[in-house]
Amino acid sequence: MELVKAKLITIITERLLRHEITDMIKLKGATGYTRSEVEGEGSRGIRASDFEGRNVKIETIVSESVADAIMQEVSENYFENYAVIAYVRDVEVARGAKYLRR
Amino acid sequence: MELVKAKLITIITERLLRHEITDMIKLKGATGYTRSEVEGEGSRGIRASDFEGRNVKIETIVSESVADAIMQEVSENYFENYAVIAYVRDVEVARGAKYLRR
Amino acid sequence: MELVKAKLITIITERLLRHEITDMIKLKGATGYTRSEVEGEGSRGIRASDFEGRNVKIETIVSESVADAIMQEVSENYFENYAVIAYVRDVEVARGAKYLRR
Amino acid sequence: MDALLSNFTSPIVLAYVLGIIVRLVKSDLEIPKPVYQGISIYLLLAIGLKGGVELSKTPLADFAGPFGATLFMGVLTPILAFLVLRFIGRFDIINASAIAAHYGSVSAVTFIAAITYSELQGFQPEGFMPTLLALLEVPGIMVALLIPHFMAQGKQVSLKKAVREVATGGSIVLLAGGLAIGFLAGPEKFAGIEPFFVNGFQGALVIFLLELGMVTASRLGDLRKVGWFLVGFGVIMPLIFGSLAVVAGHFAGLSIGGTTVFAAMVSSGSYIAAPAAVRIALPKASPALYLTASLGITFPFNIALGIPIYLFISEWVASF
Amino acid sequence: MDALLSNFTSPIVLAYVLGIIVRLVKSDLEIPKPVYQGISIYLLLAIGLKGGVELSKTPLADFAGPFGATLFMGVLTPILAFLVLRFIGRFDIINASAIAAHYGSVSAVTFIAAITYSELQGFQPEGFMPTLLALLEVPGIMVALLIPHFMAQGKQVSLKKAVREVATGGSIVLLAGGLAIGFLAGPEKFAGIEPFFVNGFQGALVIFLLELGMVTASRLGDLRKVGWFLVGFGVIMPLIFGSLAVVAGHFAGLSIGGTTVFAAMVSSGSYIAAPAAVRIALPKASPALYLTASLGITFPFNIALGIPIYLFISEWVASF
Amino acid sequence: MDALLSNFTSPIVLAYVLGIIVRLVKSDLEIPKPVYQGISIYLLLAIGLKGGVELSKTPLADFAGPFGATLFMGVLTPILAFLVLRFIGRFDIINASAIAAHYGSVSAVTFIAAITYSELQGFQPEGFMPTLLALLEVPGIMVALLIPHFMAQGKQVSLKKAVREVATGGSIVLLAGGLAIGFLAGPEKFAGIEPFFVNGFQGALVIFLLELGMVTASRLGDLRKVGWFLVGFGVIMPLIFGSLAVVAGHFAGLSIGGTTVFAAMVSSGSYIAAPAAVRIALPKASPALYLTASLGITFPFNIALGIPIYLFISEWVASF
Ligand SMILES: Nc1ncnc2c1ncn2[C@@H]1O[C@H](COP(=O)(O)O)[C@@H](O)[C@H]1O
Ligand SMILES: Nc1ncnc2c1ncn2[C@@H]1O[C@H](COP(=O)(O)O)[C@@H](O)[C@H]1O
Ligand SMILES: Nc1ncnc2c1ncn2[C@@H]1O[C@H](COP(=O)(O)O)[C@@H](O)[C@H]1O
Ligand code: NA
Ligand code: NA
Ligand code: NA
Repeated sequence: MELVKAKLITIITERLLRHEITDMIKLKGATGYTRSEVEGEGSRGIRASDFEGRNVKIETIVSESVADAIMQEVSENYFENYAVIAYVRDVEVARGAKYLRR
Repeated sequence: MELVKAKLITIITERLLRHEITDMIKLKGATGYTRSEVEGEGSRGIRASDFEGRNVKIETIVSESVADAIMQEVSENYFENYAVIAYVRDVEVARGAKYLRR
Repeated sequence: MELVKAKLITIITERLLRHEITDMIKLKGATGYTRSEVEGEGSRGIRASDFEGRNVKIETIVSESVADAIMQEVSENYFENYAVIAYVRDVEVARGAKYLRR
Repeated sequence: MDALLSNFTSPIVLAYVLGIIVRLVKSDLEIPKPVYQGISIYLLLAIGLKGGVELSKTPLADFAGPFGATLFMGVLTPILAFLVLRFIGRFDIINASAIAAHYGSVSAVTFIAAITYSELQGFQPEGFMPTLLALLEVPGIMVALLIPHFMAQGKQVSLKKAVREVATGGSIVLLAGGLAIGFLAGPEKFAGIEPFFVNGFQGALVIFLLELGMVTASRLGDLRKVGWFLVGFGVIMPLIFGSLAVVAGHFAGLSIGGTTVFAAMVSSGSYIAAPAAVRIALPKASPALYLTASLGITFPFNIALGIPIYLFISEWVASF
Repeated sequence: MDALLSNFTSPIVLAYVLGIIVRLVKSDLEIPKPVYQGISIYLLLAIGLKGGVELSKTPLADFAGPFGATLFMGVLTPILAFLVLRFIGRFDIINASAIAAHYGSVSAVTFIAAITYSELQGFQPEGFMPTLLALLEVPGIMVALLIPHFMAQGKQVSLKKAVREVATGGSIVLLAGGLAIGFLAGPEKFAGIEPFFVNGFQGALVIFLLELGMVTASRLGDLRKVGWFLVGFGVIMPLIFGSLAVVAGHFAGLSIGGTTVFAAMVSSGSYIAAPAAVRIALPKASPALYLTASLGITFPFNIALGIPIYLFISEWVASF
Repeated sequence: MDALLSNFTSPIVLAYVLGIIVRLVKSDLEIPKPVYQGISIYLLLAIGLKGGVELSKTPLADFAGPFGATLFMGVLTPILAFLVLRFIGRFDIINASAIAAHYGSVSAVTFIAAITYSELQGFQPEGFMPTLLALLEVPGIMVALLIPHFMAQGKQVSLKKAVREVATGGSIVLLAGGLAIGFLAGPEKFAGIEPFFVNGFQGALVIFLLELGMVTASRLGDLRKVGWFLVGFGVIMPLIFGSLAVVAGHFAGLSIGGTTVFAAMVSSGSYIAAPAAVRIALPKASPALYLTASLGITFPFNIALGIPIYLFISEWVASF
């Protein structure tokens, strides 16, 4: 068994954007993602459709360059108008080659 | 886009404490948090109200000093009586200034 | 308060394996775990029983040697036949001794 | 007056009030989201199914007038709302359009409450009312979203997405799908599923309104923030829209019950379909404004006072 | 004897047994939490609503005696339980109080099962029984939590939090809210929501007890850990409390059905409101002890044997 | 022909079609998983309970024939399916066995749809049919899983796990548990829970099929991948199995309604119990193949065309 270094990106945002964000990260080169429902409080307290007041948390394991592209895109196109937070960290992945297309 | 170094704290504990803990971390200086429902097994197997046998997982991105304060508080006031686990790690956050009030 | 260095392993896999994997990690020396329901897309798109199409995410905090054993086991016995992803990272745990049996 | 008092002790209104109290006393009661969504699916499907079955018995000619009146009011209300908000309320274009979109659309729960109330007061609304409900969802939102577009402040792409969002949104799909199923199945085949969709309806509504009360309560804190103008708007505009709708409904040939329900629909503001669409098309608009207006002000006003008033006006107009 | 056997083949008891078996054979069956919570909300609201409607027909005077009896038993049982646990069972103060709090409070499902059983045996309990249920929740927990407080082992702040937790807990809010709605709406307006809240009640209870059986089974492993004393306590105390309650209920003027339900209530131990309150006020108390006693021992005992026995005693006492 | 057309406008079939459309237009409608699971639990328990009550009225002798026929068909169908898949379809042993296991088992929804359809057409099936349903789940899966085992391609341990998985799977437990409760409780005690489990049944089925339609739609993309052979297999095999079942059922003494339901059961492919068991026992088998065949092809075929055809054949065979 050999572990490969990779980046784990976490994006927490409004439920409304769940498909849009996953489409975006796939476009940027992610080979997969994991999504779950979360609640949260942040600086804005914006809840578009209050009934589905939940946020989504999207996690994806990617190479450094893909990570950069995704963080860039989030910063440029989502921060201004939507409730969103995004952070990156290093992880070591088993069977890593699979997730690091580029 | 510029990433800022920060601490990501994860606290997993009994559902009963969900509001108390989030209130506490805001008091200590966190500007936001994300919460989800999880199940778990640990050293105690304590489930206060067995029907809602779920734990909550609370994640918050904070500066190093806030992180210390929160971990301190958890250690002192919750470890003895409640089922709780808390850990910290480094992350790089986009739009980081926003979360690092102090 | 003193923080102890440890490994946080995350395994995301088919719901079907949820008990099997937690049994396995306990056998390998983990003292606890936290589990939640997630959705995901990966390289295979395998969903055994499509109705419960959710994956599970299992997180466990363990010592380095236990981490190695668990990652080894996942690589050898699950990667071939099941949808699974596993990654490790460093964390600092409060009350750490408790989780690091060996 | 009596009818008004009677409305206050209806289980539905009481459950709504209970929901508000629950939050005010900081109870930990929570209706789990999936339960809330399940009930919501059930209610919309039930409205659609019943409407479809009734529609299958209605001659097409009876339907033409109300159909036209619905389209007319669906275009008129968002424009009126926009003008008032922009030029009297001095809101910016984006926020004025966003709020207007909510009043162009319709609140399904207000609709249901109006049906229930009318029936209890002895005025059976037309069977095809749910068709009008589904119809009214779309144009109002579209008209309001087009306004900033023509004023060159929105983006083409998001408008398209917003229209898609409304047209394929869960509530429209359930309503329209239910209508189609009810229509195709007809009364005989509906009989088998009738106990589930008809007998349980009002009870399920009680739990739904309990949750709605809780959601409303969490909006009350925003009341101060949004300013008195919007509070007044949220009470007075429904009365104006409702009165116009009574006249339009009357001339379109609706019965007293139908006119009442029509007025409740037209005067109500959406808080499910519209917020989602607006969030996509006009992300810069403030949810605090549009959600507080439609859910925090107009909805409780209509449930408690508006609907009885619309019935009263409908009776009065019909008496000429 | 016959009534006892008949109880064993009631769908409710059988569903409970099925739930236990399901866990013992390690089936992967799971009632999703939101479904369980949804049913729980439904059942509590339904009890409250029906109780409120009945209460609106009851003269206040009929209610005074049972009201007093409830308060009396609500204070007596936790004190008795504490003394037995502390001085015979040799539990420490914290754990003795924690367990006593559970027996001071009440199990809503035992209550429902007793109503269902009484009615089936032809003894209609008084309509205001749910009011007593809501009433009994609070004092028992408070009395027991005050004990370690006076013995200077609890903290002021957590007691306050615990009382809040009980008084604003979901179950009390639903019961009391349902009572208020039912009372204000009255029988006529209740009619519309009756099919939902009355016809479905017993069936929903079947699914609820299936889940309860599964939860119980996961407690059975703790039976050995808690020791024989607590097992005996969990069987004998309900019989004592139940008998005292029959006498108190009889003198308070309750019918045979009402006395039976009252005895079931008083003898039962809470496993929803009390655990949450105790966890907050006495975090050092062991959940394994109090949950196993109230849910693992007393609950099944009452459901299977206790309730028929209380009816038997009630009939016997009434025959004097 | 008329009966066929009538089947197309049944609310159940229409809801299924609506579900498919919902996904095709990319609506964001979602039935929350817990709601779907809750309905599923309700439906299975209801089938079991009703079956158990009926069984308690059936003389054992009437049951022997159908019992034998079920076991016989449960062994025959997976073997036949395997042979066709392996030697005509040229699938490898693992995949051929995996698909065969699905056709050996049974789809509970197809079963329910067949019951509903037969009753509507005036042919009441025997009350013990749910017993046969529970019976048929197990042998089919086991036989098919044993095939690669004997051909030394499976592992001992996973077969054991697979059998456990089937026998303690949620659906079997609910069916068998419901049967036992219904049987022990008998008609009188069932009366109390009847409104919940009988009146709501068909309506709940509508929501269930809406979800099933959505799930099917997400399988349609795989249709091309699996190849024409499997598509043909998914349509023709049910017809063959169904016809054999009609003959077997007829000789076993089943009524026309019973024979129709029996044929629907036998011809249907499982998509709940079997996939889980196969995934464990034969992880190398491709879910895309077996799920698409049983859920994407055979299920809609049976619901729309198969069931009316089986009734037609049953009537024809009975006419001799
Ligand atoms: N400091 C934080 N730590 C963890 N999660 C956060 C934090 N701030 C915001 N979030 C999450 O991000 C969402 C949007 O935040 P915002 O855009 O600041 O309103 C919130 O609802 C939270 O779920
Ligand atoms: N080693 C571990 N790794 C991950 N989560 C854990 C671990 N130990 C405990 N937990 C989580 O923390 C909760 C409380 O643990 P404890 O206080 O040890 O009973 C458990 O229910 C788990 O959800
Ligand atoms: N690159 C990735 N990042 C995050 N999660 C992933 C990634 N790839 C796969 N997953 C998760 O792992 C599951 C199985 O993936 P796979 O075995 O690649 O089909 C998926 O359903 C996702 O939940
Ligand atoms: Na409107
Ligand atoms: Na008690
Ligand atoms: Na079959």
